[in-house]
Amino acid sequence: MQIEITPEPLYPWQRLEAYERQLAQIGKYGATAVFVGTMRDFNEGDDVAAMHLEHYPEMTEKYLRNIADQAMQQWSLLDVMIVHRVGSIQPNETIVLVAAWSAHRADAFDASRHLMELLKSRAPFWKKETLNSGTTRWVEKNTPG
Amino acid sequence: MQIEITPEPLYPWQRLEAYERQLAQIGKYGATAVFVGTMRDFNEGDDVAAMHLEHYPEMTEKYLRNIADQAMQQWSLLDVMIVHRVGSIQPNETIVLVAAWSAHRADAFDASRHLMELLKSRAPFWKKETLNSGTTRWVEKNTPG
Amino acid sequence: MTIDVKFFASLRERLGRSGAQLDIAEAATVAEVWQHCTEQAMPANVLMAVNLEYVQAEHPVHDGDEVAFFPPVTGG
Amino acid sequence: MTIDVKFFASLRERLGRSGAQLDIAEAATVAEVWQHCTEQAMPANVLMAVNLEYVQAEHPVHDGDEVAFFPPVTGG
Repeated sequence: MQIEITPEPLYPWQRLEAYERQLAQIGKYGATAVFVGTMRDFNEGDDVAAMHLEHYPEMTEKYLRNIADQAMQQWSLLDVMIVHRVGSIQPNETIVLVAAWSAHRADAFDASRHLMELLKSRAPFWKKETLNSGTTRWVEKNTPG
Repeated sequence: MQIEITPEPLYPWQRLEAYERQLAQIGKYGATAVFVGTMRDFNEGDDVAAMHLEHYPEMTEKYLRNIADQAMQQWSLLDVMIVHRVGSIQPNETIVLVAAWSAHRADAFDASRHLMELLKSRAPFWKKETLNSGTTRWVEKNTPG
Repeated sequence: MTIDVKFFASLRERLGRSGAQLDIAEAATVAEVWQHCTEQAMPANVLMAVNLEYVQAEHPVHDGDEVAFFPPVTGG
Repeated sequence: MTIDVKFFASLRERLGRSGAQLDIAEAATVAEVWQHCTEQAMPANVLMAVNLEYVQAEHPVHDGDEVAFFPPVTGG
Protein backbone atom coordinates (compact mmCIF):
# COMPACT_ATOMS: atom_id res chain seq x y z
CA MET A 1 0.00 0.00 0.00
CA GLN A 2 1.30 3.43 -0.86
CA ILE A 3 -0.17 6.68 0.48
CA GLU A 4 1.70 9.85 -0.36
CA ILE A 5 1.16 13.59 -0.29
CA THR A 6 3.79 15.34 -2.34
CA PRO A 7 4.76 18.88 -3.41
CA GLU A 8 6.67 17.40 -6.37
CA PRO A 9 5.27 16.97 -9.90
CA LEU A 10 3.48 13.65 -10.21
CA TYR A 11 3.74 11.50 -13.35
CA PRO A 12 1.00 8.93 -12.87
CA TRP A 13 1.89 6.43 -15.59
CA GLN A 14 5.59 6.34 -14.65
CA ARG A 15 4.56 6.02 -11.06
CA LEU A 16 2.29 3.05 -11.75
CA GLU A 17 4.91 1.34 -13.86
CA ALA A 18 7.55 1.69 -11.14
CA TYR A 19 5.13 0.55 -8.45
CA GLU A 20 3.99 -2.55 -10.32
CA ARG A 21 7.61 -3.61 -10.86
CA GLN A 22 7.95 -4.24 -7.13
CA LEU A 23 4.45 -5.58 -6.42
CA ALA A 24 4.71 -8.87 -4.58
CA GLN A 25 1.47 -10.26 -6.01
CA ILE A 26 2.68 -10.71 -9.59
CA GLY A 27 0.38 -13.10 -11.41
CA LYS A 28 -2.36 -12.69 -8.78
CA TYR A 29 -4.09 -9.50 -9.87
CA GLY A 30 -6.25 -9.64 -12.95
CA ALA A 31 -7.74 -6.18 -12.61
CA THR A 32 -6.30 -2.74 -12.02
CA ALA A 33 -8.61 0.29 -11.89
CA VAL A 34 -7.01 3.71 -11.89
CA PHE A 35 -8.26 7.25 -11.60
CA VAL A 36 -6.13 10.26 -12.43
CA GLY A 37 -7.32 13.79 -11.66
CA THR A 38 -5.65 16.48 -13.75
CA MET A 39 -5.73 20.25 -13.34
CA ARG A 40 -7.90 21.83 -16.02
CA ASP A 41 -7.22 25.28 -17.48
CA PHE A 42 -10.84 26.30 -16.85
CA ASN A 43 -13.33 26.22 -13.98
CA GLU A 44 -16.76 27.77 -13.42
CA GLY A 45 -16.52 29.48 -16.81
CA ASP A 46 -13.16 31.16 -16.19
CA ASP A 47 -9.66 30.51 -17.53
CA VAL A 48 -7.40 29.30 -14.74
CA ALA A 49 -3.64 30.04 -14.89
CA ALA A 50 -2.43 28.26 -11.75
CA MET A 51 -3.54 26.65 -8.52
CA HIS A 52 -2.31 26.32 -4.97
CA LEU A 53 -3.30 23.27 -2.95
CA GLU A 54 -3.34 23.66 0.82
CA HIS A 55 -3.83 20.73 3.21
CA TYR A 56 -3.85 19.78 6.90
CA PRO A 57 -0.79 17.52 6.79
CA GLU A 58 -1.31 15.14 9.72
CA MET A 59 -5.07 14.83 9.28
CA THR A 60 -4.92 14.44 5.49
CA GLU A 61 -2.39 11.63 5.69
CA LYS A 62 -4.32 9.91 8.46
CA TYR A 63 -7.58 10.22 6.55
CA LEU A 64 -6.11 8.78 3.35
CA ARG A 65 -4.57 5.85 5.27
CA ASN A 66 -7.91 5.19 6.95
CA ILE A 67 -9.92 5.07 3.73
CA ALA A 68 -7.27 2.87 2.08
CA ASP A 69 -7.34 0.46 5.05
CA GLN A 70 -11.14 0.39 4.98
CA ALA A 71 -11.16 -0.31 1.24
CA MET A 72 -8.77 -3.24 1.74
CA GLN A 73 -11.27 -4.67 4.23
CA GLN A 74 -14.43 -3.86 2.29
CA TRP A 75 -13.28 -5.35 -1.04
CA SER A 76 -11.07 -8.19 -2.15
CA LEU A 77 -8.02 -6.05 -2.99
CA LEU A 78 -4.37 -6.96 -3.36
CA ASP A 79 -3.08 -3.40 -3.16
CA VAL A 80 -4.10 0.26 -3.12
CA MET A 81 -2.24 3.44 -4.04
CA ILE A 82 -3.21 7.05 -3.33
CA VAL A 83 -0.90 9.91 -4.29
CA HIS A 84 -1.99 13.56 -4.04
CA ARG A 85 -0.20 16.78 -4.92
CA VAL A 86 -0.01 19.84 -2.67
CA GLY A 87 1.53 23.26 -3.23
CA SER A 88 1.72 25.05 -6.60
CA ILE A 89 0.17 23.27 -9.55
CA GLN A 90 -0.01 24.23 -13.23
CA PRO A 91 -2.75 23.31 -15.73
CA ASN A 92 -2.41 19.81 -17.14
CA GLU A 93 -0.43 18.60 -14.14
CA THR A 94 -1.68 15.60 -12.18
CA ILE A 95 -3.43 16.39 -8.89
CA VAL A 96 -4.37 12.91 -7.73
CA LEU A 97 -3.73 9.27 -8.58
CA VAL A 98 -5.80 6.44 -7.10
CA ALA A 99 -5.26 2.80 -8.05
CA ALA A 100 -6.72 -0.50 -6.84
CA TRP A 101 -5.43 -3.97 -7.70
CA SER A 102 -7.65 -7.04 -7.40
CA ALA A 103 -8.16 -10.51 -8.78
CA HIS A 104 -11.65 -9.36 -9.86
CA ARG A 105 -12.64 -6.31 -11.89
CA ALA A 106 -15.76 -5.39 -9.88
CA ASP A 107 -13.68 -4.97 -6.72
CA ALA A 108 -11.06 -2.88 -8.49
CA PHE A 109 -13.70 -0.62 -10.09
CA ASP A 110 -15.80 -0.23 -6.93
CA ALA A 111 -12.83 0.45 -4.67
CA SER A 112 -11.14 3.03 -6.90
CA ARG A 113 -14.36 4.97 -7.33
CA HIS A 114 -15.28 4.78 -3.67
CA LEU A 115 -11.82 6.01 -2.66
CA MET A 116 -12.11 8.97 -5.03
CA GLU A 117 -15.54 9.91 -3.68
CA LEU A 118 -14.31 9.77 -0.08
CA LEU A 119 -11.18 11.72 -0.98
CA LYS A 120 -13.17 14.43 -2.79
CA SER A 121 -15.82 14.76 -0.09
CA ARG A 122 -13.77 14.51 3.14
CA ALA A 123 -9.96 14.66 2.69
CA PRO A 124 -8.76 18.04 4.01
CA PHE A 125 -7.35 19.66 0.87
CA TRP A 126 -8.29 23.13 -0.39
CA LYS A 127 -7.73 24.62 -3.83
CA LYS A 128 -7.02 28.27 -4.49
CA GLU A 129 -7.12 29.27 -8.14
CA THR A 130 -5.29 32.06 -9.90
CA LEU A 131 -7.30 33.16 -12.93
CA ASN A 132 -5.75 34.43 -16.16
CA SER A 133 -6.89 37.89 -15.06
CA GLY A 134 -4.62 37.63 -12.00
CA THR A 135 -7.49 37.33 -9.52
CA THR A 136 -7.19 34.56 -6.92
CA ARG A 137 -10.15 32.69 -5.43
CA TRP A 138 -10.78 29.67 -3.24
CA VAL A 139 -12.69 26.86 -4.90
CA GLU A 140 -15.94 26.75 -2.90
CA LYS A 141 -16.87 23.11 -3.06
CA ASN A 142 -16.38 19.87 -4.94
CA THR A 143 -19.07 18.56 -7.24
CA PRO A 144 -20.62 15.23 -6.28
CA GLY A 145 -19.29 12.31 -8.32
CA MET B 1 -9.77 7.78 -30.23
CA GLN B 2 -7.59 4.71 -30.41
CA ILE B 3 -8.86 1.16 -30.93
CA GLU B 4 -6.26 -1.52 -31.42
CA ILE B 5 -6.01 -5.29 -31.41
CA THR B 6 -2.41 -6.37 -31.21
CA PRO B 7 -0.35 -9.58 -31.02
CA GLU B 8 2.53 -7.60 -29.47
CA PRO B 9 3.19 -7.25 -25.72
CA LEU B 10 1.23 -4.33 -24.31
CA TYR B 11 2.72 -1.99 -21.69
CA PRO B 12 -0.29 -0.04 -20.46
CA TRP B 13 1.43 2.74 -18.51
CA GLN B 14 3.93 3.50 -21.28
CA ARG B 15 1.09 3.39 -23.74
CA LEU B 16 -0.97 5.90 -21.77
CA GLU B 17 1.97 8.20 -21.30
CA ALA B 18 2.74 8.23 -25.01
CA TYR B 19 -0.91 8.72 -25.93
CA GLU B 20 -1.45 11.63 -23.56
CA ARG B 21 1.60 13.40 -24.98
CA GLN B 22 -0.23 13.86 -28.28
CA LEU B 23 -3.76 14.45 -26.91
CA ALA B 24 -5.18 17.61 -28.42
CA GLN B 25 -7.34 18.42 -25.38
CA ILE B 26 -4.50 19.30 -23.02
CA GLY B 27 -5.87 21.30 -20.09
CA LYS B 28 -9.46 20.21 -20.87
CA TYR B 29 -9.67 16.83 -19.20
CA GLY B 30 -9.80 16.73 -15.43
CA ALA B 31 -10.54 13.03 -15.13
CA THR B 32 -9.00 9.89 -16.59
CA ALA B 33 -10.37 6.48 -15.63
CA VAL B 34 -8.39 3.44 -16.68
CA PHE B 35 -8.89 -0.29 -16.46
CA VAL B 36 -6.10 -2.78 -17.08
CA GLY B 37 -6.80 -6.50 -17.30
CA THR B 38 -3.79 -8.69 -16.60
CA MET B 39 -3.34 -12.41 -17.12
CA ARG B 40 -3.37 -14.24 -13.79
CA ASP B 41 -1.36 -17.41 -13.14
CA PHE B 42 -4.46 -19.15 -11.76
CA ASN B 43 -8.08 -19.73 -12.85
CA GLU B 44 -10.87 -21.94 -11.57
CA GLY B 45 -8.54 -23.39 -8.94
CA ASP B 46 -5.78 -24.41 -11.37
CA ASP B 47 -2.32 -23.00 -12.08
CA VAL B 48 -2.19 -21.53 -15.56
CA ALA B 49 1.10 -21.50 -17.50
CA ALA B 50 0.07 -19.70 -20.70
CA MET B 51 -2.89 -18.53 -22.72
CA HIS B 52 -3.85 -18.17 -26.36
CA LEU B 53 -6.35 -15.49 -27.34
CA GLU B 54 -8.33 -16.09 -30.51
CA HIS B 55 -10.59 -13.46 -32.09
CA TYR B 56 -12.77 -12.76 -35.13
CA PRO B 57 -10.65 -9.93 -36.54
CA GLU B 58 -13.12 -7.87 -38.58
CA MET B 59 -16.02 -8.29 -36.18
CA THR B 60 -13.95 -7.65 -33.05
CA GLU B 61 -12.52 -4.43 -34.41
CA LYS B 62 -15.93 -3.27 -35.61
CA TYR B 63 -17.52 -4.10 -32.26
CA LEU B 64 -14.87 -2.22 -30.27
CA ARG B 65 -15.21 0.83 -32.54
CA ASN B 66 -19.00 0.74 -32.12
CA ILE B 67 -18.92 0.64 -28.33
CA ALA B 68 -16.31 3.40 -28.22
CA ASP B 69 -18.42 5.58 -30.55
CA GLN B 70 -21.52 4.92 -28.46
CA ALA B 71 -19.66 5.80 -25.25
CA MET B 72 -18.53 9.11 -26.80
CA GLN B 73 -22.19 9.88 -27.46
CA GLN B 74 -23.59 8.59 -24.17
CA TRP B 75 -21.14 10.45 -21.90
CA SER B 76 -19.29 13.72 -22.00
CA LEU B 77 -15.93 12.29 -23.04
CA LEU B 78 -12.91 13.90 -24.65
CA ASP B 79 -11.26 10.67 -25.72
CA VAL B 80 -11.41 6.88 -25.42
CA MET B 81 -8.76 4.18 -25.83
CA ILE B 82 -9.24 0.42 -26.12
CA VAL B 83 -6.27 -1.87 -26.72
CA HIS B 84 -6.59 -5.66 -26.56
CA ARG B 85 -4.02 -8.42 -26.97
CA VAL B 86 -4.46 -11.50 -29.15
CA GLY B 87 -2.23 -14.53 -29.69
CA SER B 88 0.08 -16.05 -27.08
CA ILE B 89 0.05 -14.43 -23.65
CA GLN B 90 2.07 -15.20 -20.51
CA PRO B 91 0.98 -14.70 -16.89
CA ASN B 92 1.34 -11.12 -15.68
CA GLU B 93 1.10 -9.72 -19.21
CA THR B 94 -1.55 -7.14 -19.99
CA ILE B 95 -4.61 -8.45 -21.86
CA VAL B 96 -6.69 -5.29 -22.16
CA LEU B 97 -6.40 -1.55 -21.55
CA VAL B 98 -9.46 0.73 -21.53
CA ALA B 99 -9.20 4.45 -20.80
CA ALA B 100 -11.70 7.32 -20.84
CA TRP B 101 -10.86 11.03 -20.61
CA SER B 102 -13.44 13.57 -19.50
CA ALA B 103 -13.79 16.96 -17.85
CA HIS B 104 -15.84 15.20 -15.14
CA ARG B 105 -14.97 12.15 -13.07
CA ALA B 106 -18.41 10.52 -13.12
CA ASP B 107 -18.35 10.34 -16.93
CA ALA B 108 -14.83 8.90 -16.98
CA PHE B 109 -15.69 6.26 -14.34
CA ASP B 110 -19.03 5.30 -15.89
CA ALA B 111 -17.69 5.08 -19.42
CA SER B 112 -14.60 3.01 -18.61
CA ARG B 113 -16.62 0.51 -16.64
CA HIS B 114 -19.40 0.29 -19.20
CA LEU B 115 -16.86 -0.28 -21.98
CA MET B 116 -15.24 -3.11 -20.01
CA GLU B 117 -18.60 -4.78 -19.35
CA LEU B 118 -19.55 -4.60 -23.04
CA LEU B 119 -16.12 -5.85 -24.09
CA LYS B 120 -16.26 -8.79 -21.65
CA SER B 121 -19.83 -9.78 -22.52
CA ARG B 122 -19.91 -9.32 -26.31
CA ALA B 123 -16.53 -8.70 -28.00
CA PRO B 124 -15.59 -11.84 -29.95
CA PHE B 125 -12.43 -12.98 -28.17
CA TRP B 126 -11.84 -16.49 -26.81
CA LYS B 127 -9.25 -17.63 -24.30
CA LYS B 128 -7.59 -21.03 -24.33
CA GLU B 129 -5.52 -21.81 -21.26
CA THR B 130 -2.53 -24.11 -20.94
CA LEU B 131 -2.34 -25.39 -17.37
CA ASN B 132 0.91 -26.15 -15.56
CA SER B 133 0.06 -29.82 -16.08
CA GLY B 134 0.23 -29.30 -19.87
CA THR B 135 -3.53 -29.70 -20.39
CA THR B 136 -5.21 -27.09 -22.57
CA ARG B 137 -8.79 -25.94 -22.13
CA TRP B 138 -11.09 -23.23 -23.44
CA VAL B 139 -12.32 -20.75 -20.87
CA GLU B 140 -16.08 -21.39 -20.80
CA LYS B 141 -17.47 -18.00 -19.93
CA ASN B 142 -16.67 -14.61 -18.43
CA THR B 143 -17.89 -13.73 -14.98
CA PRO B 144 -20.33 -10.82 -14.77
CA GLY B 145 -18.71 -7.60 -13.60
CA MET C 1 -26.58 -18.30 -53.46
CA THR C 2 -23.18 -18.39 -51.76
CA ILE C 3 -22.69 -18.03 -48.01
CA ASP C 4 -19.30 -17.68 -46.33
CA VAL C 5 -19.53 -19.62 -43.05
CA LYS C 6 -17.06 -19.25 -40.16
CA PHE C 7 -16.57 -21.15 -36.92
CA PHE C 8 -14.44 -19.96 -34.01
CA ALA C 9 -12.67 -21.23 -30.90
CA SER C 10 -13.99 -24.40 -29.21
CA LEU C 11 -16.74 -24.68 -31.84
CA ARG C 12 -14.14 -24.62 -34.64
CA GLU C 13 -12.20 -27.37 -32.86
CA ARG C 14 -15.26 -29.50 -32.19
CA LEU C 15 -16.44 -29.27 -35.81
CA GLY C 16 -12.89 -29.77 -37.09
CA ARG C 17 -12.98 -26.80 -39.49
CA SER C 18 -12.83 -23.04 -39.41
CA GLY C 19 -15.50 -22.48 -42.03
CA ALA C 20 -17.19 -23.44 -45.29
CA GLN C 21 -18.34 -22.01 -48.57
CA LEU C 22 -22.00 -22.89 -48.78
CA ASP C 23 -24.02 -22.97 -51.98
CA ILE C 24 -27.73 -23.19 -51.37
CA ALA C 25 -30.59 -22.69 -53.76
CA GLU C 26 -32.98 -20.52 -51.83
CA ALA C 27 -33.14 -17.84 -49.16
CA ALA C 28 -32.58 -19.26 -45.70
CA THR C 29 -32.09 -18.36 -42.06
CA VAL C 30 -28.94 -18.56 -39.96
CA ALA C 31 -30.33 -21.71 -38.34
CA GLU C 32 -30.70 -23.33 -41.77
CA VAL C 33 -27.10 -22.40 -42.61
CA TRP C 34 -26.02 -24.27 -39.47
CA GLN C 35 -28.07 -27.30 -40.50
CA HIS C 36 -26.57 -27.32 -43.99
CA CYS C 37 -23.02 -27.13 -42.60
CA THR C 38 -23.05 -29.52 -39.66
CA GLU C 39 -24.60 -32.81 -38.73
CA GLN C 40 -25.17 -31.66 -35.17
CA ALA C 41 -27.91 -29.89 -33.28
CA MET C 42 -26.94 -26.30 -32.56
CA PRO C 43 -25.69 -25.97 -28.96
CA ALA C 44 -27.94 -23.68 -26.91
CA ASN C 45 -25.18 -21.21 -26.08
CA VAL C 46 -23.88 -20.69 -29.64
CA LEU C 47 -23.66 -17.04 -30.71
CA MET C 48 -24.31 -16.00 -34.31
CA ALA C 49 -23.33 -13.07 -36.50
CA VAL C 50 -24.22 -12.04 -40.04
CA ASN C 51 -21.83 -9.62 -41.72
CA LEU C 52 -20.08 -8.88 -38.40
CA GLU C 53 -23.25 -8.08 -36.43
CA TYR C 54 -24.88 -10.26 -33.78
CA VAL C 55 -28.18 -11.84 -34.92
CA GLN C 56 -30.66 -14.48 -33.75
CA ALA C 57 -31.04 -17.94 -35.33
CA GLU C 58 -34.10 -16.93 -37.36
CA HIS C 59 -32.27 -14.01 -39.02
CA PRO C 60 -32.45 -14.28 -42.86
CA VAL C 61 -29.31 -14.70 -44.94
CA HIS C 62 -28.66 -13.39 -48.42
CA ASP C 63 -26.27 -14.12 -51.25
CA GLY C 64 -22.73 -13.14 -50.29
CA ASP C 65 -23.37 -12.96 -46.56
CA GLU C 66 -20.72 -13.91 -44.04
CA VAL C 67 -22.30 -16.04 -41.30
CA ALA C 68 -20.34 -16.82 -38.13
CA PHE C 69 -20.97 -19.25 -35.27
CA PHE C 70 -19.03 -19.13 -32.01
CA PRO C 71 -19.15 -19.99 -28.30
CA PRO C 72 -19.67 -17.46 -25.48
CA VAL C 73 -16.94 -14.84 -25.61
CA THR C 74 -14.18 -14.69 -22.98
CA GLY C 75 -12.06 -11.63 -23.76
CA GLY C 76 -10.86 -8.83 -21.53
CA MET D 1 -6.46 23.54 30.08
CA THR D 2 -4.60 24.21 26.83
CA ILE D 3 -6.14 23.73 23.40
CA ASP D 4 -4.18 23.96 20.14
CA VAL D 5 -6.50 25.62 17.60
CA LYS D 6 -5.96 25.59 13.81
CA PHE D 7 -7.67 27.36 10.93
CA PHE D 8 -7.23 26.44 7.28
CA ALA D 9 -7.70 27.85 3.78
CA SER D 10 -10.32 30.59 3.25
CA LEU D 11 -11.21 30.48 6.95
CA ARG D 12 -7.57 31.09 7.91
CA GLU D 13 -7.48 34.06 5.51
CA ARG D 14 -10.77 35.52 6.73
CA LEU D 15 -9.75 35.26 10.40
CA GLY D 16 -6.25 36.53 9.62
CA ARG D 17 -4.44 33.75 11.50
CA SER D 18 -3.62 30.10 11.14
CA GLY D 19 -4.32 29.17 14.75
CA ALA D 20 -4.14 29.96 18.43
CA GLN D 21 -3.04 28.51 21.76
CA LEU D 22 -6.11 28.67 23.93
CA ASP D 23 -6.09 28.55 27.73
CA ILE D 24 -9.52 27.98 29.19
CA ALA D 25 -10.49 27.10 32.70
CA GLU D 26 -13.04 24.36 32.22
CA ALA D 27 -14.03 21.55 29.90
CA ALA D 28 -15.74 22.86 26.81
CA THR D 29 -17.11 21.86 23.42
CA VAL D 30 -15.69 22.56 19.99
CA ALA D 31 -18.33 25.28 19.53
CA GLU D 32 -17.09 26.99 22.70
CA VAL D 33 -13.51 26.84 21.45
CA TRP D 34 -14.68 28.69 18.33
CA GLN D 35 -16.41 31.32 20.46
CA HIS D 36 -13.31 31.83 22.59
CA CYS D 37 -11.08 32.27 19.53
CA THR D 38 -13.14 34.43 17.19
CA GLU D 39 -15.58 37.27 17.45
CA GLN D 40 -17.71 35.84 14.67
CA ALA D 41 -20.63 33.47 14.46
CA MET D 42 -19.52 30.11 13.13
CA PRO D 43 -20.36 29.83 9.40
CA ALA D 44 -22.85 27.03 8.76
CA ASN D 45 -20.54 25.11 6.43
CA VAL D 46 -17.46 25.05 8.69
CA LEU D 47 -16.00 21.60 9.27
CA MET D 48 -14.40 20.64 12.59
CA ALA D 49 -11.84 18.09 13.73
CA VAL D 50 -10.47 17.12 17.12
CA ASN D 51 -7.13 15.32 17.14
CA LEU D 52 -7.32 14.75 13.34
CA GLU D 53 -10.83 13.22 13.36
CA TYR D 54 -14.02 14.88 12.13
CA VAL D 55 -16.43 15.84 14.93
CA GLN D 56 -19.61 17.86 15.42
CA ALA D 57 -19.78 21.27 17.17
CA GLU D 58 -20.99 19.80 20.46
CA HIS D 59 -18.03 17.41 20.70
CA PRO D 60 -16.17 17.85 24.05
CA VAL D 61 -12.56 18.99 24.14
CA HIS D 62 -9.90 18.04 26.68
CA ASP D 63 -6.56 19.40 27.80
CA GLY D 64 -3.97 19.09 25.05
CA ASP D 65 -6.46 18.55 22.21
CA GLU D 66 -5.82 19.87 18.72
CA VAL D 67 -9.01 21.48 17.40
CA ALA D 68 -9.25 22.45 13.72
CA PHE D 69 -11.78 24.53 11.78
CA PHE D 70 -11.90 24.61 8.00
CA PRO D 71 -14.17 25.22 5.01
CA PRO D 72 -15.62 22.46 2.76
CA VAL D 73 -12.79 20.45 1.25
CA THR D 74 -11.92 20.71 -2.44
CA GLY D 75 -9.14 18.18 -3.11
CA GLY D 76 -8.83 15.52 -5.80
